[in-house]
Parts: sequence; C-alpha cells; structure tokens
Amino acid sequence: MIKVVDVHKSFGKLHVLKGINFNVSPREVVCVIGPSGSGKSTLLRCINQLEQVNEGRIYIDGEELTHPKTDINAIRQQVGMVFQLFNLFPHKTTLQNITMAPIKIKGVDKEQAYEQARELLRKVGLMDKADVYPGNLSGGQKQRVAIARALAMQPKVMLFDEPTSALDPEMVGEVLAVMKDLATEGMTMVVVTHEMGFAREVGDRVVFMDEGLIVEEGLPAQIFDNPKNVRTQLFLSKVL
Amino acid sequence: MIKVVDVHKSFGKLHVLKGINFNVSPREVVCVIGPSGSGKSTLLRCINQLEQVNEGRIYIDGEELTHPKTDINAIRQQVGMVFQLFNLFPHKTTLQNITMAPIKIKGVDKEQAYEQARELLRKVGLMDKADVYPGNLSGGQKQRVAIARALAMQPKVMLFDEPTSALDPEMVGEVLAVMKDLATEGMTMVVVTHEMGFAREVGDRVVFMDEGLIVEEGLPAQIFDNPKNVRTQLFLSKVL
Amino acid sequence: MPLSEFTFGLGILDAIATSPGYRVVTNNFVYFLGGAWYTIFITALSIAMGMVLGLFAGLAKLSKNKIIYGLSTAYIDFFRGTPLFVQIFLLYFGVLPLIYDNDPLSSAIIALGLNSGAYIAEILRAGIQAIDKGQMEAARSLGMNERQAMIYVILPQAFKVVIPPLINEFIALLKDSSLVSAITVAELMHRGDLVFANTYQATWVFGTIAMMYLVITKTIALLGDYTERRLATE
Amino acid sequence: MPLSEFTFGLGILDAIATSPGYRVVTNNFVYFLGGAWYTIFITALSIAMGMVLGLFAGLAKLSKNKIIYGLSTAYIDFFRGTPLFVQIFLLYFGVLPLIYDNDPLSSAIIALGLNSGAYIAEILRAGIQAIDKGQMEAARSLGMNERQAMIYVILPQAFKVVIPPLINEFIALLKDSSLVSAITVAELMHRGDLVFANTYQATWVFGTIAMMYLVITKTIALLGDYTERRLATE
Amino acid sequence: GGQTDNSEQPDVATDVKKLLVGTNATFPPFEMQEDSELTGFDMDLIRAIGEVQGYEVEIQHMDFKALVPSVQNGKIDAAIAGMSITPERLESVDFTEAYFDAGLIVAVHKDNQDIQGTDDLKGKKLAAQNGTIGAAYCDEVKKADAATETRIFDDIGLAFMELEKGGVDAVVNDHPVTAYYLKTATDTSIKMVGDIFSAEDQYGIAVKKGNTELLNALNEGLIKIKENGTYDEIYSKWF
Ligand SMILES: Nc1ncnc2c1ncn2[C@@H]1O[C@H](COP(=O)(O)OP(=O)(O)OP(=O)(O)O)[C@@H](O)[C@H]1O
Ligand SMILES: Nc1ncnc2c1ncn2[C@@H]1O[C@H](COP(=O)(O)OP(=O)(O)OP(=O)(O)O)[C@@H](O)[C@H]1O
Ligand SMILES: [Mg+2]
Ligand SMILES: [Mg+2]
Repeated sequence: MIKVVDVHKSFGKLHVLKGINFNVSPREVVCVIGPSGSGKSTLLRCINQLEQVNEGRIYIDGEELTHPKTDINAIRQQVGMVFQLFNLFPHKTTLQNITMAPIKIKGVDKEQAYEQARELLRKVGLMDKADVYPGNLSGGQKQRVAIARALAMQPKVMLFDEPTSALDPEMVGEVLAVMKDLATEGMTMVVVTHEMGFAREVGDRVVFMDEGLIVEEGLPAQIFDNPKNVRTQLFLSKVL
Repeated sequence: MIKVVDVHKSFGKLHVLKGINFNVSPREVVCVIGPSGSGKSTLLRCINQLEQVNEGRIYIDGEELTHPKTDINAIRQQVGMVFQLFNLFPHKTTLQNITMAPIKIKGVDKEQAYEQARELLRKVGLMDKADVYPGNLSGGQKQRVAIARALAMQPKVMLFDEPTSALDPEMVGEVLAVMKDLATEGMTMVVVTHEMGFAREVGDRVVFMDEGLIVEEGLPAQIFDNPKNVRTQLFLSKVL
Repeated sequence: MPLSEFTFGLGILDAIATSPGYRVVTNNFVYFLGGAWYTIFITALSIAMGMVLGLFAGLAKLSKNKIIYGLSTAYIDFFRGTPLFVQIFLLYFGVLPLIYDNDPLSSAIIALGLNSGAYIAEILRAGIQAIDKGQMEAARSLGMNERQAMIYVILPQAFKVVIPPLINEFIALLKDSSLVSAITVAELMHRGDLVFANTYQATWVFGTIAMMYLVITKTIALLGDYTERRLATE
Repeated sequence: MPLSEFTFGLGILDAIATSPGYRVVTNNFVYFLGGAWYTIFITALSIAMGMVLGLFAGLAKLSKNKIIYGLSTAYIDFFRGTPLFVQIFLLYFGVLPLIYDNDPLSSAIIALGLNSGAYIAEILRAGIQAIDKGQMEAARSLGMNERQAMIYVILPQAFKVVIPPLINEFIALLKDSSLVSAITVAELMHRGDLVFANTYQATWVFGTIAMMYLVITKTIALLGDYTERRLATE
Repeated sequence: GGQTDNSEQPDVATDVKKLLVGTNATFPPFEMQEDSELTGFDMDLIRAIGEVQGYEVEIQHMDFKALVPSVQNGKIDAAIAGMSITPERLESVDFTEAYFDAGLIVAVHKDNQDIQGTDDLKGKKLAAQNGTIGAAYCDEVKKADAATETRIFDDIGLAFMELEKGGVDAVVNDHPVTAYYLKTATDTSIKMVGDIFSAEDQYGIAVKKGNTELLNALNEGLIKIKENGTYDEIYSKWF
C-alpha cells in the first residue's frame, strides 16, 4: 500500500531523514514512535508530499509520488491526514468542514455530500455538532471532526500526526476510540503517537525512529516488552 | 496560609463556583483535580484575584483579598501563578522575563536581579538559555522559565494551573521535577493537574471538584485508591 | 423669562435663516447631494478595482517567482509612494490617451483604483500571512491545489482579519477621491469649490461638505463593524 | 555603426539638457529640496504628535468608562471622517486663534497630528486587541498594575504587530501633508504647484516632485522593514 | 496681523504700518513666483499702493480657498489675486474700486476652424478656471444651450493642458492670462480667436467686510498711483 524507499530529506544543512525504508500493507496499522526531532512528522509529511524528498522514492498503491509527472493533488485525495493541531477551517461549520473537499474537488452533489457527512458525524459521535463552528468545540471534538473531514474524501490510507497530544487527558479517550473503530473496519493507518497503550492495543506493528533513521521495528509486544536497541530502551523508560 | 470561605462566582447566568470552602496550610501542597468545566481554573483565578468573587471571602496570610480596600497588586506579588500556556513575554529574553517584575515593581537593583535570576535558572536547569527568546524554547523549557519568573518575586504561595497539560509527554517530566524540588523546599502550592502520578507522589492533599463544588478531599492514597464519592470514582476511572 | 429666551432663540434661528451663507447652502443642497452621490459612485468603483488589483498584487508579492514579485513590488512602491495628484495627472494626460479616448470620470476611477490597489495589496498580504500555515497544509492534504486552497480556505479567513485596515483604506480613498476634482470630475469637494469660488462663503459651504463626508464615512465604518460581526464564528 | 549610435545617444542627452523643462527643474532643484525638507519636518512632528494622541485615543476606546469611550469615538469619527483640508481650515482660522496667536506652520502640524492621531488610534487599538489576553494576566499576576502591564508588556508587543499599517499611515500622512500648502506652508508639493503655474512644465515639474516623494516614502518603508526585523525575536 | 487704526496721513511714509496681503501666485502675469520671489502685475500694484500710503507691504502666498477666510479672520489685511468683483462675493467681503478691466477671450486649438468667437461656443465643450468670470460666462452659455459642456479647473494651467490634449474645444479666460500663456508656453498649439469681451470682468482688492478704514486707504492709494503715473508704468511693464 505504502512503500518508502531510501528516502532522504534535509532542511538546509539539517539532515532530517537519513535513508528511510518502510512498507505498509493494506489494512495494516503502523504506529511510529520516537523522541522529539527524530523526523516522525517529516516522514508523514513526505508521504503526503507536504514536503518534497531530496532522495529516494515513495509509492502509494503502486504509483510513485516522487515522480515529477504524478498528479499530487489526485493522490492526496487518497491519503487522509490528521494533524496534531486539528487545523479545522474556523470560518466553516462542522458540516461545511467535512463537505468542502468532496463538493469542491470531487464535485460530489451537495445533498449527497451532506448525507455522507452526517453519516461520518454519527460515526465519530458528533451528530449534534453539525452546525457548530470549530471555535465552539472542545479539543477532542475538534480532532474527531478533523478525522471525519479526512474520511469524507474516502481515502485509502490515513496518516495521523500525534492526534491526541494537544488534548486534555479526558478527551484523549474519545479520539482513540474513533481511531480504534477505523482500524477495526480495516483502514490502512500510519499513526505517529505517544499513546503507548493505543500502540500496544491497536498497532499491528511499531516503528521506532531516532535521528532520522528507523532504529527498530516489530510487533508492539516485542518492542515494548523486549526492546533490543539501547536507544529504544532509553526512550521507553522515559515515556512509559 | 490561604483561606477560602464560601466563595461563589458566576459568569453572567452561569454559576461556576457554588460555595467553595478550602484551606491551605503553610508548606502544604494541595492538588486540585476534577472534570473539565468544574471550576478549577476559576478557583485559582479567584485566589489570585484575576477574577472577582461574587460572594464569600478569600484570605492570604490573614489579609482579606476580597476586601475592597486591599491593595491587590501588593498581594499578587506574594502569590506566584503559572499558567497552562506559560504566557511568557515573547519580546523579552529569558533573563528579562524573570527580572522584569523585580526590577520594575519591587525596584530591585538590576545587577542583583540578574544575579538572582541566574540562580533561579540554575535551579530549573536552564543556565544556558538566559539570553534566548521564548519563541526559541521548547514547551518544557518555557514552562520552567514561567516558574522561575513567578519565583523571582519570592512569593509565599505558588498557584499552578495545569502546568504540564500543554506539553509533549517527554517534556512533562522536566517540569514536574522542578515542581517536586519546590515542594521539597517547603513552598506552599496549589496545583490543578491531570498528572495523577504527581498528585499521588507530591501532594499532601488532593481536592476533587465537580460542578463548582468540592466533592471530596483527602490524602492522595485515600482519594485515588478508595474514592468514596460516585462522581470521583467515575472521573478517576476515565483518567487513570 | 422663558418667553423672552424663547423669542431670543427664535431670533438666532431667524438670523441664521436669513444669513447669506445659509441661503447659499440651501440653494445648493441638492447640487451638493448630487456631488456626494458622484463621490460614492467613484469610490465604490475604485474600491472594486482596487480590491481586484490589490488581491493580485498582494498574492504576487508572496510569490517565489522573482519577476512576479519584482513587478508587484514596483507597482506598490510607485502607487503608494508618489502623490495621488501626480498619478491622476500622469494617467489622464499621459498614459490613458494612448489607450483610448479618455474622459475625466473613467480616468479618475482608473487612477483611484490603481492607487488604492497598492495599499490594499499590502493589507491583504499582511492578512494572508496572518493565517496559520496549518490551514494551507490541511487544505492541500485534502487534495486541493494551491488556487483552490487560496479561494476556499485562506482568503475568506484573511478577509475577516483585515476588515479594520480595509475600512481605514476605504475611508481614506473616499476622501482622496476629492483630488480628481483637479481634472474637473464633479464630485462633492469639486462642487464645494465651485460654490465657494462664486460666493466666498467658506464656513457654510465647507462645513456642509464636511458633514456630508462625515455621514458617508460613518456609514462605511458601521458597515465594516456589521460585516465583522456577521463573520464572527465564536 | 557604433559611433553614430553613440553620437545619437549624446544627441538625446543634449536635447534633454537644453529642453526648457529640464532647465526649469535644474533651476528649481534646490528650491524643491528645501520643500522636501519642509515636508519631512512637518510629517515627522505630526507623526510624533499623532502617535501620542493615537495612543491615548486608542486606549480610551478600549476603556469601559462610557464618557472616555464616547470622547475618543467622537474624536476618531470626526478626524477620520471629514476632509483634512476642512480640519486645517477649522483649526487655523477657527479654533487655534482662540488659544494662541497661531502661525501657519504650527497650525499645520497640529492639524496633521490631530488627523493622523485618529487613524493611528484605530491601528493601535487593533494591535492591542491582537495581543493575547494571557499576557495581561501574566503581568497582573506578577503584581503589575494595569498601567505597568500596558507599558512594559502589552504596548511593546502591540507596537511590533502594527508596524506595517503604521508605515502605511506614515506614508499617507507624508502625502497628505501637501494639503497644508493651503495655509501657506511651503512644503514640497506646494513648491511644485508654484513652479508649474509659472512655467507650465507639468511633466518635468511634477515628475521631479513625484520622484522626491518616492525616495522619501521608500526610505520610510525600508525603515519600517528594518524595525520589524530588529524587533523579531525568533 | 498689522492693522490700520489712525486716520491716514498721506505722503508721510515715516509712520510705517504693516500691511499683510495674501495672494495665490498661480495666476500669471498677475501673480506668480519667479526665483522664489512673488512677482506680477498685482504684486507691483499693491507694493506701489503701500508705498504711497505708508505701509510696509508683506505678501503671502496661499491657497485660493484660504484667501477669503484669511481676510475674514484677520490673518491678512487684504487679498489681491485677480479677484473679480461680483455681487455675490460682496456678501462676504468688501472690494476696493476696480483696479483692472480684464475682459475675456476665447482660446481654441490651432486647427479649430469652427469657433471664431463667442457666438460659436454653444453646444461645445468649454473649460475655464474656477472662480473667474470666464467660468461664469461658460455657465451662461450652458444655460442658453443645454448641450454645452463646461469643465471648471482649479488651475488654469490644467485647463490649457486639457485644450492642448483635445479634451475640450475652447478655454474662456481673462485675456491677459491667456495671452501670457501663449507667450510663455513652448510648442503650444493654441490660438486666441475673436475679440475681448465682457467688460464687467473687473478685479478688486478684497478686505474684511466693514473695514472701511483700510478700504478707503487702498482706494486713495489707487487713485494716487493712477495720478502719479505709477499705474501706467506697471501696466506697460506687464502688458
Ligand atoms: N520546515 C522546517 N524547516 C527547518 N527545519 C525543520 C522543518 N521541519 C522540521 N524541521 C526540523 O527537522 C527535525 C525533525 O522534525 P520533525 O518535526 O520531523 O520531528 P518529530 O519527530 O515529528 O518531533 P516531535 O515529536 O517534536 O513532533 C527537527 O530538528 C526540526 O527542527
Ligand atoms: N470568562 C468567562 N466567561 C464566561 N464563562 C467562563 C469564563 N471563564 C470560565 N467560564 C466557564 O466557567 C466554567 C468553569 O470554567 P473553568 O475554566 O474554571 O473550568 P476548569 O475546571 O478549569 O476546566 P478545564 O479543566 O477545562 O480547564 C466553564 O463552563 C467555563 O466555560
Ligand atoms: Mg512531530
Ligand atoms: Mg482550567
């Protein structure tokens, strides 16, 4: 589903990704963990082409994103992204946030888009917030709307960048529950997260990154209970 | 040290504090927990007179804050406050953030204020960040500067409003460590927090608030392991 | 003596009503109103043109393309940096005659539009830059191209942010429009000048004109407040 | 034939140098420079006055005291809403003579200062409102009173935010200062008018004047950019 | 400003009083600025009057709009700026006896054969300067034939530019001013047509309403310089 081949990325002189190789199979849930600054967000952003790689190739569903001729916008529609800070459109209601892209880009009929959006809101438990502006939602509600917004484009893959780290502890649960449901339904997901409980419970695989490299990867139980690499051990000791 | 007597506070028609009674002895560390919207922040803000109470009285060190003749600014100098979002002054360096109030309000000599500020920076482990602007600090570093800034006024009491909830999990530890040190040194502290580990380890007493009332209070072990009130039980089940 | 005070008050009113300045104003009131209408008309069209130009120039100034950036900088520097009177003059007598058989009214609107476009460009640029980068990224990640993201996501938000400085600029433009009287466009101030020159009643004539400007600018300010409130989402 | 082209080039230069318009400009260049100096002087003092007034009026407009709020609203509405030349007249002929034996120069500066104060008030108010409420709370919680918090914490940050619209306003003021020529202050545009009236060399005279304005405004804009960069803390 | 208060003591220039005079130096050859000096017919005239009446004359240039309020508020004692005497204006200020009979002239583009004089102005595009009798005349023509278009400029220089550009068919203006323009402007494509007309175009010096003392003094001075030949000297210097 996703194939990342030998990807390098620098910001100016700062070499952030130093040769990442990484595969995600369909319906797989991969959790990415690692210390701050290790390049987790940058990796996700490269997969979604919000950043251009300096070297290497990235494929989604067999299509090479990094090829100059590829229509990035078409592929982005297949890849949903959920940001740490939600990034909802503040000038649009919940329903409008969710339906904007289907209507304006895919040309979906308005009524149909609204129908689908209400369905999604039911799924994330926010039926009653359809006509509310983001400014009046709590953090957990915002993040659930952001997920619904990404899902409305019916993506094949969902990327999550620390979707709960800006939330109060009480609200984390709401969002994780929605993500769990998605995983159960068979969505392919890459999740950068500090929620080790979630990674352990839902993740099919855990990837540990440090200083621009994938240092260790494996089954959650294996990584959490029996990390082989010293750096993984050190990191887990601080976070768990 | 702090005495809150039958305090009521409303915002318009919204009755937020509904008769709070609450005492803090010198050198005591009280942790306040409770669901979102229960009035925890409002209580702290009333103690610091950032909000005016509608009814009831608040004393600090025997002086009645809520008396119209009291010089609030003088008392605020005795009460340090640390905010969830740090609220550092972005146009001033770390050192200037810390020394501004002592120099401008207390009239402390510049050199002496700098000397004291460097001492405080050593204490919070940020000696090397003296001349950095807040924009270039990490969240954990910002919060530690905010603590140092409050301490520079040599307050008798420190109020913390969810000082770690805006931080990445890795940075939480830094801030809690500084707070632990403070407690050990005998600072009187009121801490609104979601960090149950901290409350259990450092708190002398835990206060559980819900819907504008103090529902239950007691030793941390007692509250966490053996909550009597149903609402406390429910809340702890969600958070722990 | 309330009665005598009353008659005294009447006396003042009488004195005003029969003063030559008062007569000049009443005789010309409809004429002034026509000028006010002209002023509003010119300003509205100039604003429309300035908004379009300002939008493109503001976006161009954010472009990474050196040529586009350079062109918009030159445009903004020139039209913000030289006196409006000179611009009117240059366009009316110099540039526009090369393009079409230009009349004062259309030339005035073009000059004011070009001028306000330069100020509006800077205002809109600041507004666009004030919008969080995350908004563009969220829009792009949904599959919008840059143009779609601008139109549907960034500009509506930027517009809301810049309403107060835009209102400042619209008011300034309304008053600057009086400079087109140099090429005899019969707007409000021009009519004031004409009536004054014939009667020398400065206080009455320009006092009336000032009140008319005040009413129009206050209306613009209130419309701005209203729009701001309508766009509020919290 | 490079040589003939060269002499052709010289020919053009020659034609320019002997054209009557060119001579008008060279004859009056120092005179214009003097006007430019006057313009800069008037603008600088007016800005200083406008900043002080604008600061107080902007703060007053944020006041909860109805009277203070009402006074500052009236001030802003009037000076933003009526034509500058009317304000100049009103002050020069009507108000200031009641206070002191007023001369044109000081009256001009007072009029421009009052006028720009109204615009600056709105700009500063927007800037102060843009500063996060948490800043005031942090300052108050350290024991500062409201005045101290304003001076040490809020205003320095607000000032940084409003540099671009302030620069817009300074540039507008520089050009509006030409209106004080109505009461005999011999600033730049005024000198241009006088020379033009006597020589009819519109292109040369106003072209030169425009270039001088352009140089001054560009300098102001660059100073603004520099200040903005100097105040950057990230 | 200085003010005349004592009864005049003609021919005695020892008791020097100040006379502050305002003008608008954009109206050659009556008032203009050359090498930072105010010159022109009006300037010489008022200085001559000052001399015979024992005034130290100081002239200030200002916006035309500011002249009348300045007189009314005592910022200046008198205004001399080619101001035509009309009944309407007499409601606001007092004028001295006329010191100049301007008379109007029509100016057209060189190639224009249509307009030979005042009779051909109806239905044409006319330009004039604001506040002049020429402007009033254009309005009369327009009243007689609604198809006429009038364009009133603040600055006569711009009116001439408009005529050169072809934006109007004719400029109706005080003869001396138009004549001066044709003499000064290089490469002009304008000519005067027809005869000088409208003798009621007479210039006066404006003083504050009710200031008869100064009015009398100026009128007296005017008579004196006409009698002693100074007026004719000045006239022949400029025309
Ligand atoms: N646009 C950029 N320009 C320059 N440097 C950048 C940029 N984006 C990221 N970096 C740098 O690249 C490095 C990796 O950043 P990245 O955001 O990928 O880390 P991360 O693993 O997501 O960390 P965190 O857990 O803090 O989000 C960091 O040192 C960061 O400062
Ligand atoms: N300035 C205000 N105006 C109106 N309502 C307010 C204001 N501040 C707080 N409230 C309301 O008062 C209630 C209590 O707020 P408070 O911030 O004290 O809760 P809290 O316990 O601190 O919650 P959290 O854990 O989310 O911070 C909430 O319903 C909130 O919406
Ligand atoms: Mg990241
Ligand atoms: Mg709170």
